[in-house]
Amino acid sequence: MPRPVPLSEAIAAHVHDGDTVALEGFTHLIPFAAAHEIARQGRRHLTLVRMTPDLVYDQLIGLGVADELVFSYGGNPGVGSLHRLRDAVEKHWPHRLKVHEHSHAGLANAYVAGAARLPFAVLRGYRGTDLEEQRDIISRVTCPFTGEELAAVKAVNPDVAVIHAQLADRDGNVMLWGITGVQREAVLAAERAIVTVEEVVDEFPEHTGAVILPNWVLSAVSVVPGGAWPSYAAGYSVRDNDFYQQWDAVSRDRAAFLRWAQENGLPAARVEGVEAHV
Amino acid sequence: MPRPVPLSEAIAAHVHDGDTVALEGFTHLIPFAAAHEIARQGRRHLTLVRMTPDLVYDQLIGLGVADELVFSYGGNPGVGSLHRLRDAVEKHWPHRLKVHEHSHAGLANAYVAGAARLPFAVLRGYRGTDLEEQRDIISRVTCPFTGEELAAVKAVNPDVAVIHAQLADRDGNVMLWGITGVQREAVLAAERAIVTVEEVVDEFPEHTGAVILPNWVLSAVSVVPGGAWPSYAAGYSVRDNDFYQQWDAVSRDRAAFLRWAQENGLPAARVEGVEAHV
Amino acid sequence: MSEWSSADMMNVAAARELRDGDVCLVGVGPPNLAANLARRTHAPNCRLVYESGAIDAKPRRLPLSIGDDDLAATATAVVSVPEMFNYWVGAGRIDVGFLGAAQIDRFGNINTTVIGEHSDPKTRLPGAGGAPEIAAAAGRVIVIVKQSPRTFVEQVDFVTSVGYGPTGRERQAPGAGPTLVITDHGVLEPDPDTNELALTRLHPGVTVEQAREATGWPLKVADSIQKVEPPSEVELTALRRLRDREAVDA
Amino acid sequence: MSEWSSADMMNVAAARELRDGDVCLVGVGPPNLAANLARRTHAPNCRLVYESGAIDAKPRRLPLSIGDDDLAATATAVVSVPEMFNYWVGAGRIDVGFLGAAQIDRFGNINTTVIGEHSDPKTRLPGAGGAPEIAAAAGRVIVIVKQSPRTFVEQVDFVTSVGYGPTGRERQAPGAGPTLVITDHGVLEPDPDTNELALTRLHPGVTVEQAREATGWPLKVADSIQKVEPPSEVELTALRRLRDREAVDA
Repeated sequence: MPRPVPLSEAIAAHVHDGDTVALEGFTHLIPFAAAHEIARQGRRHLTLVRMTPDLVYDQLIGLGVADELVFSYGGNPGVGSLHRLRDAVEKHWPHRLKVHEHSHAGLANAYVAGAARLPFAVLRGYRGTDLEEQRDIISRVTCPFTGEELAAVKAVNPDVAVIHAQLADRDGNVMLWGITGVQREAVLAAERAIVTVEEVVDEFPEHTGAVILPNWVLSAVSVVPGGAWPSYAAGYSVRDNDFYQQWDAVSRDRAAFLRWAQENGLPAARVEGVEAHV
Repeated sequence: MPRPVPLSEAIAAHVHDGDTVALEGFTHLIPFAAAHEIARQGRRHLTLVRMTPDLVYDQLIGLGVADELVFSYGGNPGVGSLHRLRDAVEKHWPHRLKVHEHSHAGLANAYVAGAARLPFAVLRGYRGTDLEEQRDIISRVTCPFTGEELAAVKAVNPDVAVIHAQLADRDGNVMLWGITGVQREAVLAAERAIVTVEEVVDEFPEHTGAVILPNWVLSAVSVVPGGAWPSYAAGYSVRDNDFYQQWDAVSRDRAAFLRWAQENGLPAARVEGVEAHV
Repeated sequence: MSEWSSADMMNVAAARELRDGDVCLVGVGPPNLAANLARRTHAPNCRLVYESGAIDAKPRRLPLSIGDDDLAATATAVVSVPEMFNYWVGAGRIDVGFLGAAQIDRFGNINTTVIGEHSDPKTRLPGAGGAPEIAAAAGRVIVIVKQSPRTFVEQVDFVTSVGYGPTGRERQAPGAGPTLVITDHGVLEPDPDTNELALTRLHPGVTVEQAREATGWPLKVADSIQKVEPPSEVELTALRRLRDREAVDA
Repeated sequence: MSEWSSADMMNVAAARELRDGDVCLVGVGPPNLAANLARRTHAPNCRLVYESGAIDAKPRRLPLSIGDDDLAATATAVVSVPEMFNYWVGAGRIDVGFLGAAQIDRFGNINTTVIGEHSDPKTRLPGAGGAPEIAAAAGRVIVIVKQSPRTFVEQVDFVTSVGYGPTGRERQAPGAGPTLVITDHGVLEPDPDTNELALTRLHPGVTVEQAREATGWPLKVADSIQKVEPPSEVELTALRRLRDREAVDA
């Protein structure tokens, strides 16, 4: 039964070097503050899992936190590329990033299987695409009743899931609403789960479409108002679209990115190679 | 985009002899009024699907509406047997009832597969049970990644799903809350869907845990206040536990059951054999 | 001391097995009574999960069905039935599953489906419900069932839920299986080597001979039989209040 | 008449293809603009579904991402991402899916993954997102993409989403596939026999020769080419208001 702990304690206790870590939040409720704390604590060799890497993983990848990435759509929504992600894949800066990629349907179902502790999930999808060449994560199964061949994805079971939510109650139960993405599944698929919340309340309000996670499936809850900035928390903040647009220029340039990191107290794994890039 | 229609019209238009029909509602929101309308219109040779047949199917089976039953738990919750169901299976009165049976996990997943238009679903379950002997609906699949053998259930795709909900809005969208069971999946797995509601409102309230079904996945909405009696609609009524207890005596006795049917204007397929039973 | 029946003793003995903080999946009948009794006595923080979708239900009175509104209204979260079975039961998040039985054999295999042939049964029982997957996936399974030769049988007519398999060695499921069978006579536990159920505890006033006579196979008896403590006044008061469906503050 | 660009013409032409009442899955970029334009002009009752989970979203201004709060706040229902892909997209409930492309070949196969080798790409593109399953399951797929020899290629470097397969005969998916490819030059449609994309319509001011030059394979041209109507004042006004993100009453 987690009582709120400082974010630094939550990350120190539950995120270790080499872990597979899923920070989820589909455009909405992206746990940026927790991601920065992971970077600040100098974690290395993580396998990062996330449907939409978004700026949060562009930053972590640029800082050199990740060795591998599991994802399904790696763009800056409505703006363009994630240049740190591209630089890592195309030019191996700050180091080579191994990529495992799904479609949204595939990765969502990999979490679903993980949450159910099943080794795989079945879906209609992938047939005829080159994504099927990743046979360690995408395969086929035959329906035992109809003989139809369908896609199968390997379950994702992160060591740690990290999400941001609007509310915790005094018992440490957590509530989120609005676009809730795949957060329920990510938390239930993980061995450990950390949640940052906007605030703690005595009683949860009624919200159609809300997801409630009981305290006994959570490892730590931290109160971090604004912890989703520059993404947003419905009812608390709006998306900082300007930051998303301005990020393009920061991310494009290794030197500009390293300046941003330094200004934000985020240690970078590699600072050379700055002149050599795209 | 369905506008409310009288229940008699909805049933006449969408439930045909020989159909596979799922009336769902897990203890809560059981669509009794719609079931009685199906009986009143003299439908025959239905395959009835429902996780918990409850009184609603005990009545339909006793009236002779069903040839087959797909289910996972056939008791009168907290009271005892469903005697009309037992009489049909054990003594073939009013006629033989063919039974296909699942566990709750199995039938819930059969609906899940149906809602996703997948031919089957995978689950942890059934291993070593005699339920597996029903190979036309329960089988096994092997995980292509780990080699683990798991249970598979054939999808359920009813011709019609019928549910009761608290609210419709002016556009015919439907909202239900409280224990929502497998209703979302039943509606999405079916070719057609009929919903009875307590009332129509201008705007839906906020309810954590509510299910909303957009009008374009529904065939008909009918306003039937109290349409779940003797089960209940959270916020509108309480469960008539007395009726559930009194039903035991009615159901135990063919003559008493036929009297109940006559008093309620429900035509019975067979009225002889009354002395011969249990 | 108040009066109490052998059924009361059975329910009290079952309640005592719940530990504070356990996540417990509760079904209708005696399990419902036992779990709610535990929550009102020694295990106020045990977490009641109902297969209707209610997680951490805190019913103010004894629910009459597993779908009572009080369960949804007092639960921390209510989820759909598919989610309950896939993400909660099947995923192994249940510490304790209580099950009933119409027939049970010496290896804890349970029948709640039919007496006679499945295709043409003598007696049609309610069927599986959530039991097969609870039996497979719960951390430990506690069976609550009155003991009689009709119920404790040499061979079950139909295996609805697997205990330790036909010869006690076939269990492959993730949970530990039926670790306790609590009856109106006493408690049976699987032998650590063979998984055969043996009588390990006797309720007050019951003899080994009576337990043997109530069992349809030659019942093994543990070397040292524990005497079960009779229901306490606190337990009996709580039990009576539950039966009378008196409301309590949540 | 107001001024308009070839990109405006492309978006307007795409919007016109939505029918009133269509259930349309909307992605970022031109599809978002086209779908919202349709809803503000001839198809007020088309139903916008966003893969973030918003069903029947009625955005008051052009959403900047597919996860804008306005989508959730105005939607009839918001579902989880797994539910969106399993119960809505995969189940075939989408009438029209709009897709973009970094590369497209003559059989409508689409690459949005990499230029070069997947293991060591020259250019890393965003990846699949919802596209493969939309391409497979939507009733009809409309591709919106600017035409150039770099984009309209003899062979895509990576098949992210299947159109009609490598030789046009391999499509096995339930939906009809890419029935229209709408570009800044005109419209391409699959030949009913071979599924090879052929130019069937030209935007105002564009020649067949220009469309051929913008295509990396020998482009087939339909026997009779339709002339696309230029954007109307109504369409241009709605387009400008969307671009300026002016709010409208929902």
